[in-house]
Amino acid sequence: MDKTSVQKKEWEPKIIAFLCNWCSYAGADLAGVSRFQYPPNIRVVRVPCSGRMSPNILLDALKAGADGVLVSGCHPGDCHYISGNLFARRRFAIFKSLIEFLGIEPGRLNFSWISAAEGEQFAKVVKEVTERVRALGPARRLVKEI
Amino acid sequence: MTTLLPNPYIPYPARIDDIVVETEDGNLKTFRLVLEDEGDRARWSHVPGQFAMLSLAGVGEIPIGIASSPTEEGFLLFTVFRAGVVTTALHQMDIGERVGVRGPLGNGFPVDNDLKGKNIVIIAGGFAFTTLRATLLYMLANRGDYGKITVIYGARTPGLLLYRDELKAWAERDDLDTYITIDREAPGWDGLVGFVPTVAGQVAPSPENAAALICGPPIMIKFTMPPLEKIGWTDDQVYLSLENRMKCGQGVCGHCNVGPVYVCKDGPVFTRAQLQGLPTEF
Amino acid sequence: MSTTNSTITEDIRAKAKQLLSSGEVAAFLGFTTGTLPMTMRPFVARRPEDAERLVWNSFCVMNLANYLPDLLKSVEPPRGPKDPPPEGPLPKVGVLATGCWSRNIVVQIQENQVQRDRLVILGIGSRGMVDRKKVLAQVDGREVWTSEEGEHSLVIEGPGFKKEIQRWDVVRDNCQTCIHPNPVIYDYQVGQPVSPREVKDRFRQVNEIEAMSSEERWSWFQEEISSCIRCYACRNACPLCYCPTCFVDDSRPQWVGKSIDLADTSIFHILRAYHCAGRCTDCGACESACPMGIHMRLFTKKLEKDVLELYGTEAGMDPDVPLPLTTYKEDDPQNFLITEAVGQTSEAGEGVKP
Amino acid sequence: MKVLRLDKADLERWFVNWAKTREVYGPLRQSSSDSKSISVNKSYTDWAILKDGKFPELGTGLPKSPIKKFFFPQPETLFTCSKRKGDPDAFVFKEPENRDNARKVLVGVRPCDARSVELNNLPFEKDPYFQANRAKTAIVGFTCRDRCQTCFCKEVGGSPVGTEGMDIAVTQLDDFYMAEVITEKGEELVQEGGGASEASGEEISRLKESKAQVESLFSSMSDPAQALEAMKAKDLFALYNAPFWSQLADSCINCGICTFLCPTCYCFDIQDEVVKGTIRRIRYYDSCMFPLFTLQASGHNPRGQKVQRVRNRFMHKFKYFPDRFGPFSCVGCGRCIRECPVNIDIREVLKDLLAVE
Repeated sequence: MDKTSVQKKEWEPKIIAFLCNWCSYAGADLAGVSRFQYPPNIRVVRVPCSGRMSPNILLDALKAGADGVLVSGCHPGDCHYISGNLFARRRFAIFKSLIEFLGIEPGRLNFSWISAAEGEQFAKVVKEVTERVRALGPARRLVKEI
Repeated sequence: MTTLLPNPYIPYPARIDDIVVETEDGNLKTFRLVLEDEGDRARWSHVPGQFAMLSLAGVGEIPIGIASSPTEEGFLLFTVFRAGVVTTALHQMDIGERVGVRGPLGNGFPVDNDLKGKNIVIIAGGFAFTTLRATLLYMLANRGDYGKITVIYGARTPGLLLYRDELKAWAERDDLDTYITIDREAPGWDGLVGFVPTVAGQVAPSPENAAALICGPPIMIKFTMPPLEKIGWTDDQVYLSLENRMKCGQGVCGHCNVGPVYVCKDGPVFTRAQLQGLPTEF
Repeated sequence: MSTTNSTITEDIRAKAKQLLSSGEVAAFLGFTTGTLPMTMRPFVARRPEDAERLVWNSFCVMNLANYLPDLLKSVEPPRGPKDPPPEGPLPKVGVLATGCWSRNIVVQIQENQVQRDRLVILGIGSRGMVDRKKVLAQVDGREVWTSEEGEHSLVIEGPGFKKEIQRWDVVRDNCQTCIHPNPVIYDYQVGQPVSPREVKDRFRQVNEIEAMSSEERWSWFQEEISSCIRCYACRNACPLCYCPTCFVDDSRPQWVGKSIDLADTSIFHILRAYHCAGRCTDCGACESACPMGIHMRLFTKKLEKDVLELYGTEAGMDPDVPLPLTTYKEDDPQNFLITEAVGQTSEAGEGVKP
Repeated sequence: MKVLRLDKADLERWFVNWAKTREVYGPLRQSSSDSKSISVNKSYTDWAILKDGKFPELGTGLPKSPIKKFFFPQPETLFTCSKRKGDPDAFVFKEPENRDNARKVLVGVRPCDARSVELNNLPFEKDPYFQANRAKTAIVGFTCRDRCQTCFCKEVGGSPVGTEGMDIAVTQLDDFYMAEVITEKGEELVQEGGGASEASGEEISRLKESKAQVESLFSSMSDPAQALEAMKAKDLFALYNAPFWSQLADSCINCGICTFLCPTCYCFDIQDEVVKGTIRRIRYYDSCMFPLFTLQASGHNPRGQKVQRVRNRFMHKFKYFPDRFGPFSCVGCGRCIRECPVNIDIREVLKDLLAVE
């Protein structure tokens, strides 16, 4: 019991955030510039568009040991490529539902729309995701060990 | 392990000692490797035409022909074309970094038996010249063992020729006939122009007591044969080197089989006569 | 005794023979009897006399649509990779199609894998195919030496037993919950259309799993795939899987490890299923092909359910309705977003909420 | 050779005693679903640890998978190495320290599966991993009493009562068992198992009779020696260009079931895996059915067409392998026939090959 609680104290969730170049990445930037506090648990990967996010990449992050994943793009209607996020929305909805059906904890995989103006919202989402993942504990399922 | 068998899968650690960018497009580099362990260096012994597995821990292994002659001691040369995962990773490596070498594997050219005393014609196209370089150097080091040596080598452009300094030096030797050609006229090139098969037809090496060693793209080999056949060359005089996908290098894993033979173990060098007896799965 | 299946067999043979003799088709794709009971072999008739070998019964579990892209290529005049296609119409292929297979053909047409005008489709209303594994489970995995199919029953014989089984009891799960047994596109109808069955809850199995906790679902998933030998029969039996390079074969980057590590096998099955989202017709070929008895059909069934609930479409019902993941609506549901949970800030109003 | 007479209780005691120092495996029925709506799909036996002297389930038919995984595991870790900066041994492969060194006993191995180990030993003769696995694994075979539907062991040179590859061969005679102790490893097992009596002369003749009787069930199968000689004498190209290959390819879906479940298919691939700073080089099953098997980095594929791949599997088993090593690379277990989703039947292929002029 003691042992696990000690481990839990040491463990900090590692969250990979895939942010679209045009909105969410700029939103993260704004959060920084505006000094909105958010947990330091995310590692940002900038992607051209949320529509670029293939489930292969999301699973790869989980397999490599990420405790959580966040994908964020422009709000519907704001996509730099007109409809990238609208296609992505269908894919994410289906994919998230599928992997939760197969037993991945809800909360490991998170999606959001954050615009370039929503620095505060970005901080809020990162906080929320971090808390969710923290509550779940370290990722075990899908993590490859040898 | 509870067995005393030697492990044929273990690569010898080696350091990259030097890297030469061979071609203008940067897609071919020659890596000079030095085996780290003195015992490995002492044990190493190969025949021109053999290959080795270059092993990048964490990336994978690939079979590459050994470009250095056994007469060049203390190092091994591998000229590598950037094509797949491992070769790309290798191209990104620097001098001093560690790789693994597993080999030598395969049969090699019969330089010490069937080819001895013969007139030798080396025909190569593009970056398939590597093991033939090894062969040529070996023969030049043992010049008395062979008759006339003719080298016909071509590439698309002057910038795509391998070992350009050596080509110049060979051209100046009088115990060796070299014909270096490029596919199309290019500024600054005053040598031969024309495809390898055409040049081979013009040179018309005599089949008398001779053997031809041909390495190059399949299309070149296909068109080089008719002019040679026309002047009397037979299939058992022609040596080719195959390049199938390989994994184990021991003739077990099944990837490189051409009918009943394993390219990695029974080859890669075959006479054309031998290949006629096999399915064309190469 | 003449049964529905024997009548259909006669009709298929006659039609195939006619199509092949008249030269209307270059090849006809159907089934012939296998060397084991309850096992059928997909078969290509290329000469009129081959048509006599075509057979129809309750064991035609492989989806013939799976063979179409390759078969169509094989009947084209040979040409090099850079040569232009020959002038004039290309040879046609005849094929049998039940409800789900015809829907897969529709998907293939939508995805430009086959051309409708190169197919002559013989439509058959499916009475449901029998699951060999269910039959074997009824006799504790003993061997079945012979099987005889009647109209509504099967008589099987093996070491020390002879047993009559009600056909419907051993019909595959996907067929038992199928509501589209009749082909959606065809050129000729063989046999009578099947009257649509009343299916109480086609997603019963999915619902049962959804009711479990996340933990339980994970152990169920792991238990299912733990016997996977990564033979890829599920993928290769699937008419949707035609990528020139499958994601499992990608090496740059390599998405999935190649041996039987459970994490890798999980990712393989998740992605294989996901790739079928909005395209799968629940034909059950993957599960029928699986030598290890994995219920991978349930993974795709879940997708079918979600797509129907979220976007209101079913795969391959209509060539003019785009596949759900190739299109979108402005007001698609998005309650899966975490932003829905934390609330939106002021200016983000445009995102239409469900 | 020592022959023992055993009761079932003796065998069970053997299993218990062996389990004290070894892992004892046998065919067991796989777990089944207890769900209401999800049907039972795993009504087969497969290799599992026999706990508490549990008796292996040996009905007619074979366990789902062959025993090759005990000798040629899926995957085998060849080497590991670190990629830590500053480690002088970084990127130097070493044989793994945590190898599975447990000794194993496989109980209830049928003659075809036992023979497969001998056949695989031909290509793997100098393979340190295969040999190490073989050294730590003992085979307690059970001879057949019935003929499975898809069995053709005798046609390819095996026997339903053969003992090739076994350390101990057990034969059931009505209500008791006879054990032939074949190798030193087998003798060691008998010592550890304890308490079995030597068979009487009468019992030994009953064993012989029983074996002869079983063998007679298989008398309709053609003569293996003749088939082998015939195949070796045949012209490679006549076989290679036979017309039936394209018909087989028409049905084949090019999955890996036949090769992965085949006891004598041994093709493999080697790959490096990197997980959290550790590199391991593994060897795992590959199949000549897959297009990737022969694909070169240049994009050229010597066996790019399905028909070439289908042909390769059978030509390897019936022509290439015998020409190189002697016997067919097939034990006639019939797994590929039973499991093939499109009913490609290797017996038909062999017949077709033998009919090629």
